[in-house]
Amino acid sequence: MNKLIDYLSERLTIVIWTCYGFLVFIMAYSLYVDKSHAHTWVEQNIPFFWSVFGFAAAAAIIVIAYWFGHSGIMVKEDYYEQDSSSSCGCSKTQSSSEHA
Amino acid sequence: MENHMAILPELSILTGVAAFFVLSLCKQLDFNQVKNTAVSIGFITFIAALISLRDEATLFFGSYEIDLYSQIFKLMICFGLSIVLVFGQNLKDIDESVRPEYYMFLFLSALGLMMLVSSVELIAIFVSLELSSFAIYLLVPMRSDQKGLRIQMEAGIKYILFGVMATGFMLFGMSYIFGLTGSTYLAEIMTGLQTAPQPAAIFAVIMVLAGFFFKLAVFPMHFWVPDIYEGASNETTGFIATIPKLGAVALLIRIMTLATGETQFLIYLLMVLAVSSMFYGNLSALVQKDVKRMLGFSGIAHAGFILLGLITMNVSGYSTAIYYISGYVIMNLACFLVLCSVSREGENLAIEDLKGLHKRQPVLAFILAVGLFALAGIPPFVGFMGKFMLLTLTLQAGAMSKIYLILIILAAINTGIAIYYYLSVVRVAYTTDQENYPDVLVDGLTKTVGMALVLLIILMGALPSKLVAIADAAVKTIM
Amino acid sequence: MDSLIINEGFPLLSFLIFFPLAGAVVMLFFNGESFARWWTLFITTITAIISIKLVTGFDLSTHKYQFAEAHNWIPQLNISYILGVDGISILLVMLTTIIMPFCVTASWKYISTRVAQFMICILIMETAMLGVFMALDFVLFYVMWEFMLIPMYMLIAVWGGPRKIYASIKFFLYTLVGSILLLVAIIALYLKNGSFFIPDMMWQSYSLTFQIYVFLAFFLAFAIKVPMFPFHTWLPAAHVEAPTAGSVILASVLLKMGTYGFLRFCLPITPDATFALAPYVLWLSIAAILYGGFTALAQHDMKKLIAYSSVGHMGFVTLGIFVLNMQGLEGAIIQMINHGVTTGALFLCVGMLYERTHSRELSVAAGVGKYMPWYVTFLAFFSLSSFGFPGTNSFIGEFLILVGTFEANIWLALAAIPGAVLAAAYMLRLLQKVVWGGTNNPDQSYLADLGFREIFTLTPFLLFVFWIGLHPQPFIDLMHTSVVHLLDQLTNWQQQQNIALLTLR
Amino acid sequence: MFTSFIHPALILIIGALILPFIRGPLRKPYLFIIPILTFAAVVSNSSLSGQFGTYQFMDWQLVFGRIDRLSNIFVFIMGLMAIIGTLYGLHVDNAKEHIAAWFYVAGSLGTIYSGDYLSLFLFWEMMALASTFLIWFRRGKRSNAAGYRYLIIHTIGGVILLAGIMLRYQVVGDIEFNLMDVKNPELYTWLIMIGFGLNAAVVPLHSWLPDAYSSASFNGSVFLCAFTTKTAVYTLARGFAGFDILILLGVIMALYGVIYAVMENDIRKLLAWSIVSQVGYMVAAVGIGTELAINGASAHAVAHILYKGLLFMGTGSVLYMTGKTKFTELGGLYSKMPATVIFTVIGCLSISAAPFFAAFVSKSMIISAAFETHLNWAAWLLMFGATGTFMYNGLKLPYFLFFGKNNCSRETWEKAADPTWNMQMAMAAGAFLCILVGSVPSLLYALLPYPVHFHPYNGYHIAETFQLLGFAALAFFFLKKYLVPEDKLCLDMDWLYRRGGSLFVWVAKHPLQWFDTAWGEAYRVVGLGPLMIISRFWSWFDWHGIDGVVDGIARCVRAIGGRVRTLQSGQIQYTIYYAASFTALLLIAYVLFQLS
Repeated sequence: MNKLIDYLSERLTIVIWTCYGFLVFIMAYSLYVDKSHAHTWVEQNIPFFWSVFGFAAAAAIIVIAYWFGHSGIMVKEDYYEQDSSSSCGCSKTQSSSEHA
Repeated sequence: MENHMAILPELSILTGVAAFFVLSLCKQLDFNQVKNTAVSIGFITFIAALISLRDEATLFFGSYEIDLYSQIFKLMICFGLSIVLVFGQNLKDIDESVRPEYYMFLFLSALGLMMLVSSVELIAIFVSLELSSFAIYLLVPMRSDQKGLRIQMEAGIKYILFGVMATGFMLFGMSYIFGLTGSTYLAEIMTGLQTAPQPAAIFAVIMVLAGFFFKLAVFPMHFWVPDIYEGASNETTGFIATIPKLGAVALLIRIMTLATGETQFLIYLLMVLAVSSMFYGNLSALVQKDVKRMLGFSGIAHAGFILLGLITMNVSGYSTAIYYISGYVIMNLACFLVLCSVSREGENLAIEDLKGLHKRQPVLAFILAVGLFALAGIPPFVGFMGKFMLLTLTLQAGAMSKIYLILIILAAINTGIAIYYYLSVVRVAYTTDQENYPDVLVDGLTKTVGMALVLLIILMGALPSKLVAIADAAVKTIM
Repeated sequence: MDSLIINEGFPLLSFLIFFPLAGAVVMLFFNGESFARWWTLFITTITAIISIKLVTGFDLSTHKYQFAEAHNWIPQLNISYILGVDGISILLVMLTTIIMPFCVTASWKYISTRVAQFMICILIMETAMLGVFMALDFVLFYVMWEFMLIPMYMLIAVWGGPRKIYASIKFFLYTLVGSILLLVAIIALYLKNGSFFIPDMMWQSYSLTFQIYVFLAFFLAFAIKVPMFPFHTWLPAAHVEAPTAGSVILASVLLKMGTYGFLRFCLPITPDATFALAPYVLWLSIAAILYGGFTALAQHDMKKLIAYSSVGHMGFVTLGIFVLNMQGLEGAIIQMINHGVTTGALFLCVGMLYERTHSRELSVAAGVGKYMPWYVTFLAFFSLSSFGFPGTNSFIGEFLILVGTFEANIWLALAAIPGAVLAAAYMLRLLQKVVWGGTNNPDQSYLADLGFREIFTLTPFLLFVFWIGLHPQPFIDLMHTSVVHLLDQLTNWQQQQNIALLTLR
Repeated sequence: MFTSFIHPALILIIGALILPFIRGPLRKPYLFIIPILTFAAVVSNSSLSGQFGTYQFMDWQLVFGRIDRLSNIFVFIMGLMAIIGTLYGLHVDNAKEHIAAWFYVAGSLGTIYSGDYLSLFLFWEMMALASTFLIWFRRGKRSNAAGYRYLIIHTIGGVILLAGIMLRYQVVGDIEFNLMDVKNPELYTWLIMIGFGLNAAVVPLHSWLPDAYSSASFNGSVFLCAFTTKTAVYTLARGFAGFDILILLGVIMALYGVIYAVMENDIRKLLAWSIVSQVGYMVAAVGIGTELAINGASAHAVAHILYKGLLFMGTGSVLYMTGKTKFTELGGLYSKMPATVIFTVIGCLSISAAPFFAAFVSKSMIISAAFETHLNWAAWLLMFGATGTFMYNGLKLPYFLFFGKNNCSRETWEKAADPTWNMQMAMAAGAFLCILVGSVPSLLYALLPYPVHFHPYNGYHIAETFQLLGFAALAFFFLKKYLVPEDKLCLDMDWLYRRGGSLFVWVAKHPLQWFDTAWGEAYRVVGLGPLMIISRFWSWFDWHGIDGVVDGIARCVRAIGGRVRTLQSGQIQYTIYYAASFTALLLIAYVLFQLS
């Protein structure tokens, strides 16, 4: 399996283009599949709806998460470590209460 | 003839007195013999008292009544006396040269008390009372002067002064009574006082009572107690603290029976006295260092309890008072037995001196603990039963009126206060381990007597009904 | 007297009371150390075994006092020697007799000095405690009630910890002063109806004010014994200083006397006062529950922690008693037993650790779990039971009590619930600390795990923890009839009062 | 096949109690046989239906075995998971861990089978406690603390639940556990719902979950991820189906979990967050409450247990082999642990609802249930979440963990390898089941509580999914530099500031941080910080306040004694003075007495 992965990673461009091809194929296919199972108007009448939705949603999530994270949460990552070591619930309060 | 056998105990003790008078005359003496004679005479008298317990007679022109009442008290007096003799046998603090005299006066005073409980005529009462008192006045200064402070002298003087004052009160009262009723016989006085003009009659009774309050150490006639207890030698204190109080109670009851008619004020007075003695005694006992002083104050408090019995002014109340005083005597004897044995040269004991007693002499520690817990009124000892009955009967006599309720609540609170100082002595005796204190050596006789006392304390506490019944019968004979 | 079922033949109760005393007397004369141990163990075990006959012979169908004995004692004051057990007292009697042998085994090594005297005290304690639970004459009750102070005082003052003097005297004074007014109340009751026979005093029509006074007198005495907030401060002192056996006896039996007193005297003798004052007592119990929880959480001395937890648990008991309904009362009685078993066991655990580390500090005990697996296993179970973990005994008790409380007053119940959380908090804190500890555990490697004797001591407690926890029915059956009777009486009484009021209008 | 009811929890408990005495070579077979037996019991029970194991407890009727289709499917999957989990931890020699795990499983089985609140509560608490031990067994300060917090929270939850139960008992008068009247809820309904919801990690009661699961031992978390939340889902489905507040909560959970999972750096925390989000789907489904929705919830629970277990096993193996759980300390491991990679990737595909993998057949049920009840907003948001799920779980996790940049330190790299045989077998089993369920949904649907008329495999659905996933992937590869940890953090911040959004950031930052940490904080300090302070105050008050008064009284009495003693000066003149004055008083009193 390692070999397979290495083999692919050597021919990265080809892999990428195949993927693009696949996506295009899917979009094309989605035009012709019967939409009887679709629930809502947008699905039926907007072409490539799910592609757009997927891309948009993913992008949105990444972006949201991104500024969300960098608006301080990421910084907070090691805050947890410090925090859970310092205000380590019981053991801290106990130790202090023993000195009390 | 057989009715002269009725005064067998008096006679035997009188012979004792005589014997020691003789002994005091001869030069070199074997003090062991003196001791043994004393102890044996004590026991003989006790047996004599036992024998003549059921006798009844009236002697000396009706001024001397031998009945259950008097005999009970005599029995107790002899009992107490012999106990004192046992634990005080090697009079540590009495100069050897005066020991015969010491014993003589001891017996003399006991004799006086015995006569006291039998006398039913004012003069007789007065004479016998003084007989016992003067003997004691002499006993107090007989203590050998160790520290050179002559505290025993001071004590003796004080005792005499106070005693004389008390006697003064009493005589005053007696003269009133004679003036009111024209008789010195209690029986006639009882009838006479009913018709007597009221304030005077009560006043007279109170005056006479005051004389005996002094003996019983009731507030405010108690001031002599701590100093005398401290000043006199341990054995003497053991005697003073117990036996005269028997006589005092006996007479107090006799006098109370005289008080008839409008007695409300008398009762209120007794209430005040009772409560104040309790509080005074207990509170000041809280802070004592010297064991004897402490016991003295506690004695004041107990006197207050006995007054509760008098307040009821009925048979069961009086009989309970008797029960209580006998219990008190026994408890106190137990404590003094321990004190006398623990103090080596008969010096006064501070509470600290009892440290680690449980190691140095377990038996004594046990006796002391029981005695103190009993005094504190913890069941199942006699102290509790006595207190309990007194409280019950008092409230009963007062028909649960508010003032009586308050009275017994105060009394009950006092038991709470008292606990503390008794407990602190037990604590010292039991919980501290003092290595540097030497062991205490006690002879077997004292130990056995002590254990006997403990047994008595427990039995009287657990099964009081018989005793109370007898006391009832006794009291009935004089009312 | 018709409320007694006189027991002809062998006087079982008297035997149970006086057999230990006799054993103590024997030890006055033979007081070799090992003899004292074995002898006391023997005596207590015999007592326990014989006491089982009480349960087997117990008639579940009647509320009357069974195995009763009645003799005159002091006819002058109409005081008599009357014993008897009913559904309320039998469980406590059994608790006492069964716990005592384990107190002896628990102090086997712990007590090394003055063993004989210690054992004498233990035996006298047993006599007094049994006497309190069996006495049906008020004087007898009071005698036993007070008498118990002496040996307990000795236990603390002689074999206690560093501050034993303070603790013991405090214990003695506090309880004695508390019960003084009880004595007065007893006398007053006697004068009202001419006998000290307890059942005769019940359900008499005393005036309300009189009842209130009597109730307050009772309350002071019993609340101090329970101990109810704010009369509880003698408890931590005494518990901390007492030797293990002393703590166990204190926690398991002595505290129950207070609640037993409430059940036996306050409710039947002064019903009106009970109805009038119950709300205050209830809120006092709530206060006790929360207060005990908080203070326990702050302790770092294990014994003190458990002592305060008892304040909380006993708060539950009083809560259950004074909601005055079936679940409440049964829960309260069950909870008395539970507390006896669980807290007793916890004190044993602490004692066993103390024998090894000679400290009760939580920090010193930190992280023994690694070296004493058996020990922490037991400790864990008892802690769980202590904060009422489902499946253990305390859960049944607290659950019943809470159900009862809900019926009485929802707010009360809601106020009581945080107590449960607090209980969990401090018990888990204890457990977590002892089992795992923090990073800075002291070196515990020198510790030896429990020996056979200790396991033998703890196992029965565990047995009861789960027995009551999983199948409480037999215990409830024992008490049921009496509780029902008590409640019926109460309700009848209330109705009568209402009728009386109506007629007055 | 026996026809009598055997409580599987009983088997586990007894097994756990015997376990310590089975040592040496017997240990492993024994470990394996007990879960098998349990599962067998479950299967045999599934042939029954009705109420079994009823027991009269005081005046309550306890039902230990309430068997119907809803309970069946849950116990079924739980039993299965017990086998896989035990297999996974088979080589762990510490008996305590297995005991705890088994008690935990027993607790959840018991909860699901119980038909009354009392026994439910009993097993509920058992579950909470046992799981705490699973956390504690990882040892170390952090785990102790986490476990302690975990237990405190669950105790509180339990107390709330108990309160609700009692309240309900007061009102309704029985303790049967059935569907509540969710249309007009009472106070007790809310209390019980909160009690259940806390275990289901309903936002905002969720913070215990990532906190605890990321600190559990490597096989502990495999158990943890399966049972607590799903049991809670069952209880909700049983008691609160159609309680519409749950829809909102569910959706919030789904999205909230996604956002945090995407940001997360700790792989097991990432999975923990994804539990929150996935359970969100089920809660939402329960809230919708139609037959399809309940089916969806159950199906998704099954699927979720399978792939989440698988994922935790994968990450667990990484943790077990390398001791690391951070992307920033791992990466590029595919060459070192190929088997793990394969299994984990299968798990990833399953969770991201790729066709022929587990979630594909279950998640879609929930979403279409939402559409069919015209809750389009919910449906869209859930779809949105689904994309996110694929984002972090289908792409981020495998990419940064196994491929992508290699951040391994040298010893990490050397330690990294495929784990022991039993762990691999367990993962293989999990992977197999994931694919099986995904490819042959009828097997799963057959178990569902209600008859199923739902066919996931139709052209449109497949196309839809492929588009979704494909373009999400596209977006991922375009924007993945925004997902890479570390790197140009500061610079980007500067960039943001330069865009003058600093104010906005400031505003956003504080509430957001607060929002994330507040609950966690709240839990951390619950019963500890303030509680300890209050406690210390009270114990101080106890000694100085109350006790001070008591001792004060005693001292005061003693002081009075000291005063009184001074009367006894021993000087006779004073004495006479006192006595005389007292007598005078008496006389006056007497006179007054006479006058009055």
